[in-house]
Amino acid sequence: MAQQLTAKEPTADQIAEQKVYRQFGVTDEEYEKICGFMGRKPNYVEIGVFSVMWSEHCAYKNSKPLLRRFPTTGDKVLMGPGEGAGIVDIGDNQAVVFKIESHNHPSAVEPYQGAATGVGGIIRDIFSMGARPVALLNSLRFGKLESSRVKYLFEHVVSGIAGYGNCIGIPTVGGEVTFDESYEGNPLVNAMCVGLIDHDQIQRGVASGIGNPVFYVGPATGRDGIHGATFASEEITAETEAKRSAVQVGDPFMEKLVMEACLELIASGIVVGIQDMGAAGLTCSSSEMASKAGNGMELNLDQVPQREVGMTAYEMMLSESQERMLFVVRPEHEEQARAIFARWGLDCHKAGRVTDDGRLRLIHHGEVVGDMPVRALVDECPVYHKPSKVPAYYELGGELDSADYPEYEELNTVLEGLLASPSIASKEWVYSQYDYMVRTSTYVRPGSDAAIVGVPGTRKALAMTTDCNSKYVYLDPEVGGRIAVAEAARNLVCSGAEPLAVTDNLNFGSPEKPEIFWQLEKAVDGMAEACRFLNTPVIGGNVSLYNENAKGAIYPTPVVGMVGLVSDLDHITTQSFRAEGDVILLLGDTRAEFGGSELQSVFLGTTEGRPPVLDLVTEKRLQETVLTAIRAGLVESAHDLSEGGLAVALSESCIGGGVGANVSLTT
Amino acid sequence: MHFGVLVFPGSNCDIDCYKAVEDTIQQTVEYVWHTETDLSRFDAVLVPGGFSYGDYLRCGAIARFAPVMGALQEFAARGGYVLGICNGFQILTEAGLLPGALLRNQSLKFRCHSTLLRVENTQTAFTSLYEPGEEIDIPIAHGEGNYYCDEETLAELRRENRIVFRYAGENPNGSIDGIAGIINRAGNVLGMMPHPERAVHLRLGSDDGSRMFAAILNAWRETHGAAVNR
Amino acid sequence: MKATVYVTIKESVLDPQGNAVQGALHSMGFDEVGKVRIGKYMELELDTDNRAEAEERLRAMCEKLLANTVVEDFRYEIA
Amino acid sequence: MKATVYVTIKESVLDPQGNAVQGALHSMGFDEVGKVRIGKYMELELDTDNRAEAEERLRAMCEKLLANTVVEDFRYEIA
Repeated sequence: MAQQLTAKEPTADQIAEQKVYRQFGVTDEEYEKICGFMGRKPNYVEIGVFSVMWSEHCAYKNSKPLLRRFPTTGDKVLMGPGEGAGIVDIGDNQAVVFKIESHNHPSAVEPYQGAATGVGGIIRDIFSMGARPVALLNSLRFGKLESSRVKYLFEHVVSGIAGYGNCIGIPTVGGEVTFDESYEGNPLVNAMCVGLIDHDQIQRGVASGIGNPVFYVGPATGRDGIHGATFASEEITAETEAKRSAVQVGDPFMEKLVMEACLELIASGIVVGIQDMGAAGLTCSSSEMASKAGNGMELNLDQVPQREVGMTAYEMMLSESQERMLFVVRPEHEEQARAIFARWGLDCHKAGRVTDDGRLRLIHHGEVVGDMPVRALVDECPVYHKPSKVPAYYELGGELDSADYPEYEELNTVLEGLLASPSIASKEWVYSQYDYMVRTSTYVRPGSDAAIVGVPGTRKALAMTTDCNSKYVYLDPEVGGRIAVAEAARNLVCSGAEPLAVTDNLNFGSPEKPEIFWQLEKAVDGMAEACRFLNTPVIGGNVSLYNENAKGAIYPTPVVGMVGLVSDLDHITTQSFRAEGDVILLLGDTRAEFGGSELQSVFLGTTEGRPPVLDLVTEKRLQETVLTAIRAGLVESAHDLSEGGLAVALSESCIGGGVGANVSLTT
Repeated sequence: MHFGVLVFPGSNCDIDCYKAVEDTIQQTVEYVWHTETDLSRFDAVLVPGGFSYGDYLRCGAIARFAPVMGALQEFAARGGYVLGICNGFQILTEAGLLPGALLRNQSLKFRCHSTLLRVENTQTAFTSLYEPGEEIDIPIAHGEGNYYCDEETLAELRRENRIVFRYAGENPNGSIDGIAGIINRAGNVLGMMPHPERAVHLRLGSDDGSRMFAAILNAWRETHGAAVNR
Repeated sequence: MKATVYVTIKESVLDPQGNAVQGALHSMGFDEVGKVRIGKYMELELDTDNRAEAEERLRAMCEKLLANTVVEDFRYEIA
Repeated sequence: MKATVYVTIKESVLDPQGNAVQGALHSMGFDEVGKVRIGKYMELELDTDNRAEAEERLRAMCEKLLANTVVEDFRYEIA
């Protein structure tokens, strides 16, 4: 086998002696395992491919044991975790496809492109399943707005999301933005996409059919984002700052062409398998497609279009150039596929073929430069059971006695202070930069509890939201995890929808720290319990670890993306008060709970104590009551109480409806 | 009546225009690919919003050279109705079918929200079903909607009453004289930044836009002797 | 042969971007900055060695596509 | 004193706009056009006559605001 010898690439022996693999995040033990699977020392492109496939971002090696605790099945779940995105039945031979993914580290380095490519990537996951993307949401977290760096990141992340979503013509209808010191230097940019599909159009990313040709479609491959995958699961340090060339650039216009062409290809029925080249580009898509079909794949890198001269096999396999797809068709359908793409001004390149030897074989300049077992790449990454330890802040922190809190006399100034805090204040400045109306199906615009998008041709609609109060999760991960799921469900119910399923984005610090792994473990337990109880299974998601900055880990932020079904358009409800004389009802118990409250952080600058209590039994009954009342036509508006409690909720409902309210508090 | 909706690579609102024609006036409507060179079978052509060719270089700068644009020039010259919406308006100015140019919003930000428009001229094929000076609620969604023309052109537009819509409330983009939509001298080519196809149903927030599509149908029927639904 | 094209907004037309950049520079303490004008700068490789013809065709490119002569001025250099 | 700043996308970074303009020029019959790269071009009036200081502060302006040094290169001339 030829050794890929270029000046800068070390040989297999040099990789072993100088432990070059460590730069790629591969540990000594993992390197030994790789040599075992390979039966020899891996060369540069092979260790590069392994390092990406065995990264946290692709293999979830630290979080996989925990992800198994989520309920992922249900009578409506047509596709659970493992494919491009999960799929849930909504009746009449239709289904909803949705997923959330993070682009945190690239956005900290280059906010516009980091956020834009985050949107581009999640859209590809949806249409690679054969679904028509119908809505986008995003969940953003930044440091304190007073810092000019935060202002810069915030402004450019928002314009990156707007730039990409508006150009590709998918409405950005909802999400959330919060500001907290803990995200200083490590912003969170989670992008969610929702699509619609008919049952018979559902695709899978599989390379089946021995000998079938494998096609590459999309722009040429460049050196952008190389090691993007491992870069995403590494901490942001002064050293990663130097990896700035690793930023990918998005082209929403190209993605619109690739999306329309792929949907046309899928509708033609000739696609055997299709998958988008996301993190780790060609490497991840080729090995996963081969693995899911139990086959191998041979790639001829000479057929891969290159944007730059003299690219090595290593660079082409790890490049994260955007807007690229890999698909498999039977040989007799090759011309038909080419014609579809040509109509959209794209040409597709036959980059390889499906093989039966279970190997990922790479050919470059006519020679085999890489030969790896697919099963080892995709299924044999070691799984780590990290130690978990209760952090000191949790042991010391206990129930707060409300007597310890100063009595606030001037309630108006308190309310104004809360309404002015960036996390609570109106986000119109943000969402008015998003085209939330294109496709003329947006029935509830951003700014309410959940966004609602109609299902064309029916009286049904989809309600969607993203939620997570990371202060609660910090103070008690299990309770906080439960609250995140319950609150997302409440937002959908208040909009007239029945919650269907969850996609989650687990944004946590370094799992190497036992206290952080404890947060991850407990949060997953809490979320899993709430998902089971509220019958909203987890159908997919994303894990982003190593979110740390100079001061340590960010708050544990398990963002919950949830979609619900509005069975009839008349059930659509918003949070705004409607008519004078309407009666306001408050459901649920009010307790003196200040732990992790906005009042605490805005006025006292602390986050301590325990989060509010959540009893899942009463929560489920509360949600069922509200939904039943809405469906019976009794409810004019409904709003759930979250950050800022009753006072802020009442204010939001008044402001939204342009009316006032007389409220008497009988304690 | 037969409607054509042009589709450039990067057009997004072609679907919305198609649906609006079907929902509001139930006429036949057909997508027209950008390589088409014959529009003679159509009575009206909609140039939809979106980001044709990614809006690279300038909004509409590249779309203007698509093959279908030659056919559109002929179609307009023969008196066919042409409605350019948002990116469509930008393409019409780049192609010289309408005067002036659309520059970047003064706020330098993309803006998407409802706007109040005042109908300044109800004697056109597109606005005959509005009351003079009526204020209608039509949403906008653009980053380059700041209409500009030189003093001379502005005077001409005013003199010939060719300013069809002005922003009644706040001017969202800095357009000269609050201009939101203008019409050509012959009265058959209208360009506007707001999206009437997004205001055709109360569930979308307003249905003021549907009367534009009805007005086009009326105008066509009047010139073709068919019934008029006044 | 390499051509460089400069496209700038006409003096008579308000340049919001130029004003915004000036404001931002002032807020960063660069008070000596007066008027700022922002335009496009394009580098084109021309596969021809006939200088005169290149110049003529470059002018046509500018007038037809690269600049919107209603609101923009252009000039070009051929290296 | 007048300064001119040129900001261009780095060679290694994808320039979709340049590709689109090249394609458009080809479709208009200008086949001799090879690679097209599009950048920004800024004219700044500087109210100072200390050339060395102006040059230094101009560099700071470019690094801090005028260019996004992650994906763009810059150069400047002081007339």
